[in-house]
Amino acid sequence: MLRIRNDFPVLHQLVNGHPLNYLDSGATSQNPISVMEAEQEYYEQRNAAVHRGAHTLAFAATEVFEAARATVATFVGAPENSIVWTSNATEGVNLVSYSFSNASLGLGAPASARFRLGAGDEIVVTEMEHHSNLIPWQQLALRTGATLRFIPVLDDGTLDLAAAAQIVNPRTRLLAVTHASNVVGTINPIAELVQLAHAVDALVFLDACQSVPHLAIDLTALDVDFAVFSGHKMLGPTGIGVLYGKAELLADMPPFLTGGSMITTVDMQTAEFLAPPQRFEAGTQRISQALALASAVDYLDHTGMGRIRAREAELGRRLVEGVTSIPGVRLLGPGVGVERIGLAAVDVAGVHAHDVGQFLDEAGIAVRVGHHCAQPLHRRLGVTASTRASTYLYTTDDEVDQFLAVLAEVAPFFGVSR
Amino acid sequence: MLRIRNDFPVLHQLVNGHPLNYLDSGATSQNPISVMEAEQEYYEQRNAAVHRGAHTLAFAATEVFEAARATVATFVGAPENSIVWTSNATEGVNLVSYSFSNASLGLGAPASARFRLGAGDEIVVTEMEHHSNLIPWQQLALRTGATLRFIPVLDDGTLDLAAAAQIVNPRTRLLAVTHASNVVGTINPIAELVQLAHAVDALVFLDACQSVPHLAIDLTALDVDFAVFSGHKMLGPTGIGVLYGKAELLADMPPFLTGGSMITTVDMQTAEFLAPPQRFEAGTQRISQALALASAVDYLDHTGMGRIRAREAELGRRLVEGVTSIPGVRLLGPGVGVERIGLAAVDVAGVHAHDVGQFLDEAGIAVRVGHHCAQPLHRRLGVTASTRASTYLYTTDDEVDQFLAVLAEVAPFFGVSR
Amino acid sequence: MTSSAMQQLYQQIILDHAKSAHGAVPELPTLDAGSVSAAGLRQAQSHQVNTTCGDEVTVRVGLTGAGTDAEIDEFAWRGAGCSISMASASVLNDTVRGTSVAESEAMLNLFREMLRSRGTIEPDEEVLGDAAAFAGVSKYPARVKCAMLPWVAFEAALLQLR
Amino acid sequence: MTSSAMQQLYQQIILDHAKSAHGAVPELPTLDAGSVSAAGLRQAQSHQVNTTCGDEVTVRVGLTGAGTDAEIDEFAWRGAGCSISMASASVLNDTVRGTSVAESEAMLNLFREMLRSRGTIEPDEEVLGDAAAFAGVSKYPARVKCAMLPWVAFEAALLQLR
Ligand SMILES: Cc1ncc(COP(=O)(O)O)c(C=O)c1O
Ligand SMILES: Cc1ncc(COP(=O)(O)O)c(C=O)c1O
Repeated sequence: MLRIRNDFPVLHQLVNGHPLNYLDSGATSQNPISVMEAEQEYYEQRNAAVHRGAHTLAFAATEVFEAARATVATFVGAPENSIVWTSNATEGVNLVSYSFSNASLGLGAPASARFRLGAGDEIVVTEMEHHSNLIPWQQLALRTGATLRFIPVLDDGTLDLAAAAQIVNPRTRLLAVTHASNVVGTINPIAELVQLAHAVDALVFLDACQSVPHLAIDLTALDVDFAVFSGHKMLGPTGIGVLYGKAELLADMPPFLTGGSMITTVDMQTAEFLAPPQRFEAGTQRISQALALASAVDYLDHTGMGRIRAREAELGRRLVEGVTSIPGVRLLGPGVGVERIGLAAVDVAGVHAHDVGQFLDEAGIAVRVGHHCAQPLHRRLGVTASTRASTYLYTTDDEVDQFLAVLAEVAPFFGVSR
Repeated sequence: MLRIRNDFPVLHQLVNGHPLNYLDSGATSQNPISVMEAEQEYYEQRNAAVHRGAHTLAFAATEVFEAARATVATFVGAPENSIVWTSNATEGVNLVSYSFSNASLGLGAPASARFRLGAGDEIVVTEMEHHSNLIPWQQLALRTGATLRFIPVLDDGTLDLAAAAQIVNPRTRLLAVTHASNVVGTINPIAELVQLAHAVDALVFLDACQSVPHLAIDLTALDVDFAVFSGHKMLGPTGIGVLYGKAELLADMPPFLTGGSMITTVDMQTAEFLAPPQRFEAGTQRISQALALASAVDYLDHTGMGRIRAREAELGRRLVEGVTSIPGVRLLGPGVGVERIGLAAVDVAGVHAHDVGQFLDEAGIAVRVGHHCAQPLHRRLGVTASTRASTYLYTTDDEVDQFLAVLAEVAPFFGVSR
Repeated sequence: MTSSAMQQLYQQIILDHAKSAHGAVPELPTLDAGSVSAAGLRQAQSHQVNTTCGDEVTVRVGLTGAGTDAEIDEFAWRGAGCSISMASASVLNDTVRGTSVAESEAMLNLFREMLRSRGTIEPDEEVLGDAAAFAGVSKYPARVKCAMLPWVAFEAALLQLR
Repeated sequence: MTSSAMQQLYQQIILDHAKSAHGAVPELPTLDAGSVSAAGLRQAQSHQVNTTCGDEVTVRVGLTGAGTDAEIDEFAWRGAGCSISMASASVLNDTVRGTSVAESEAMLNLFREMLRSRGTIEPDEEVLGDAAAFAGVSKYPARVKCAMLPWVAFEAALLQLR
């Protein structure tokens, strides 16, 4: 643990006179030195445009850029040509949403017709989605005339699977669902949902933002059709994300962003496009960010995703046991005994989340307060905002314990007695 | 000059046994140490999610992120709320193209109706555009039924302004044009084109990729409606670009990418969106890249854009005089006497550009060969590919001279006699 | 643990206002432009959101008379948010209800100045009343927005009645 | 300046082939699947592009007979590109025209192996003929694609006739 913590310089600072207790890795994680060095090394040694240049530097840059793709692909059990770089997970969702719109307009090769949506077609999401895996589908429905339906959340914060079996039906074209919730921390039964969707020939779009950083994932085995995740949540830099798509699907999809480096032949009126993944990577790419993400993946691999998952389950348990034993603190989502990633969101009765966060911050504890980009889920659970502590491989037991101790002081300070 | 070169570690390496002579800054520029340090400092000190967190680190990150926007805005003479972060210039073009599509579908606030396009409307581009400022407009035309027209290029590689005055007409809704050409190196008469377009109430979209890094730019004074440029061409990192849009236009435009951090209220079926620029910045942003770009801007500012422009004009002259005096070498675009940015693209009679590039690379000279993402312009000038040398503030006279000397050996080596 | 900094930020006056907020109403239906109340007051209303945390406040004002001499004879607000923003709305109610537009704008400027001072302005309690309790907020730049939220809504509502 | 490395890459044989390319034709209109030539040959054609530099080659083959014994009795190509890719197409013409599918595929494998060897495979000139001149290319990984381009097109065309 000490070894790990030494790799993260940002953790060694004082905030308001207290050692930083960073419990906001669910929002964004910290970078180890090796990741920063990978990026700097690139700019010091071989920075050049990729897939465009023929000189020595450009060739070297292209090689490491594609090697980074291979590293990330292997990490999630995917073939290289199924990995598309994006700026963040959000852009990956939009990519598929807009590509389907374009197909619906009749753009792309004839094979793109399979992605056409229109009145009568249904897109299914869940009530626990992050806005990034919800609004792009709302917009796709608006653009195409398809209907958006959703799988409701039960009182305990888990998906209503009985309802899901009714809601997914032969009109369903796509089911978009998160792997692990960024609010209630639970891991959804993806295999079961994939079976439901594939039984009616619907595609499955997985939001893997909170799973890829924390669990060992094999996207091929999961058999989802698409998945997205973000580099900045898995020890990587900002500005890079990944869209996974089954190669045979990507091959038939019309492009989303268009411009340089994704074409074969262009004249003034028309353009022909490259095969995936280049078809979806317009303009100069996030080269140094891709290398840095590959370096982050190496770090995770080296630490061991099995070990990370076990460690985080332990931290999650400690959090849940702790918060549920504080009077007046309500845990969102299922309690002790249900496996979760290392995060917990709570409501402190009578104290607004922003005030809770301020109180914790004063003690050097960084947590997220608000709706965590999941307004519908908060509404469903009867709160407008919550306070979320989220851990990662560098989080210590002591940090969790300090959080719990300070959280227990919140209600007394704000004069809430129960 | 020595001081400047010492700031760029990448320049101090051997390629094929020769000191690297990097003449490919038109594709991507190199980063000074200060830019790399700005990024590393962020990850070591205050990495956190912006516009989402309330804790100390998150607030500090948000402050530096918005300060970076202000720095870049000032650099191009624009108000802060007119600056939207993108991944690269290409994405900025697509942002406007898709936002207009969405407006054409009736999405967005009622005020977005002013951006609706349909049959009978015309979009005008030029024959010298980079694919990134061409294909997104082709696609917009395809999506909306509008017609794409173009201003032709004359034999000398400049725009046919007489034709432009005919082509821009009351049906024109948008004129997309590059400020400086990445192939022929000329600076287009933007003021004149803006006048033409605004006289018929058409919007002007400026591709400033090759101008913002090399000239002092005041977008407000230029009076263009939109502009894009890329960080990696102006001493910044990959993965960050800028869209400028007049604030009153952005305010009326529907969003492009949707998801987290760009909304006010979300329920399962609908979402309401924030004001610009946040409306157009979905998901976790390129935070460290924005800071690094601001640091690059500081470097440019400190060096002085006037000085850079003068220096590059000098290098451009040296290049043009040099290449035009080599037998069998044809310069694309206007010759000596016409102001240009510091680049020159040439055709060596009888030798394919790829072979020219290889020959130069063997001597440590990095140039770009191919169509430079401008197939229509190359076709117009009667070549399929060319060899481009492009300079920046760190380029020396000696480097230009070495390039010229080796270029002169190309035809003899390949046995082309004239 | 509960440092004196926390106690300076969350002064008892603030916690009290947050707990029993003055002038808060459960509903404020949207208002058409140019509305006039049954009592003949010229009314306007503004809704403001703090996008970082989702806090929101709607403020309604009703004026008698015109210009900067007009009197604020109606004031009501509703909102959801942290104790700073809710207390600030309550204090705003106490501060501006019954004053003239000119007086209330003067108060708003004083309040804003104090909050932006990063702790350098010592508030005059004589002038600011309970609003002086927000001086501690100025040392927390991230919370200045919270305290300003209702005042910004108030300012925007007044602007509509210019 | 013109190092020996350059001379190894651009061997005279390559420059000569590039200058007077064998088997090149000015036009190759697209071919329908299952085309048969006037002379009764089963024809196929493939167009390949090197996306880094824009080089392109189209290769057409016509076979007599079936299976791997079938003979390559028609061979034609057109293209635009660097001297490596153009010379390679010319050498391909000389190498496979008139051979059996099995023989040509064996050559293709040898050629590919040599190019991928990063300079470690010493080519057998007896077997490879002029194609051996491309051994120098294997030390330039960025150019391997250029040399392979026509061969890949050839391979793809044959595949259609399986
Ligand atoms: C004139 C011009 N426009 C657009 C672009 C595209 O920039 P980017 O690839 O960074 O999006 C470039 C550079 O490649 C360019 O030179
Ligand atoms: C479950 C989930 N989905 C999507 C996202 C969006 O990721 P990004 O903002 O990196 O695009 C996040 C994180 O904010 C998340 O936690």
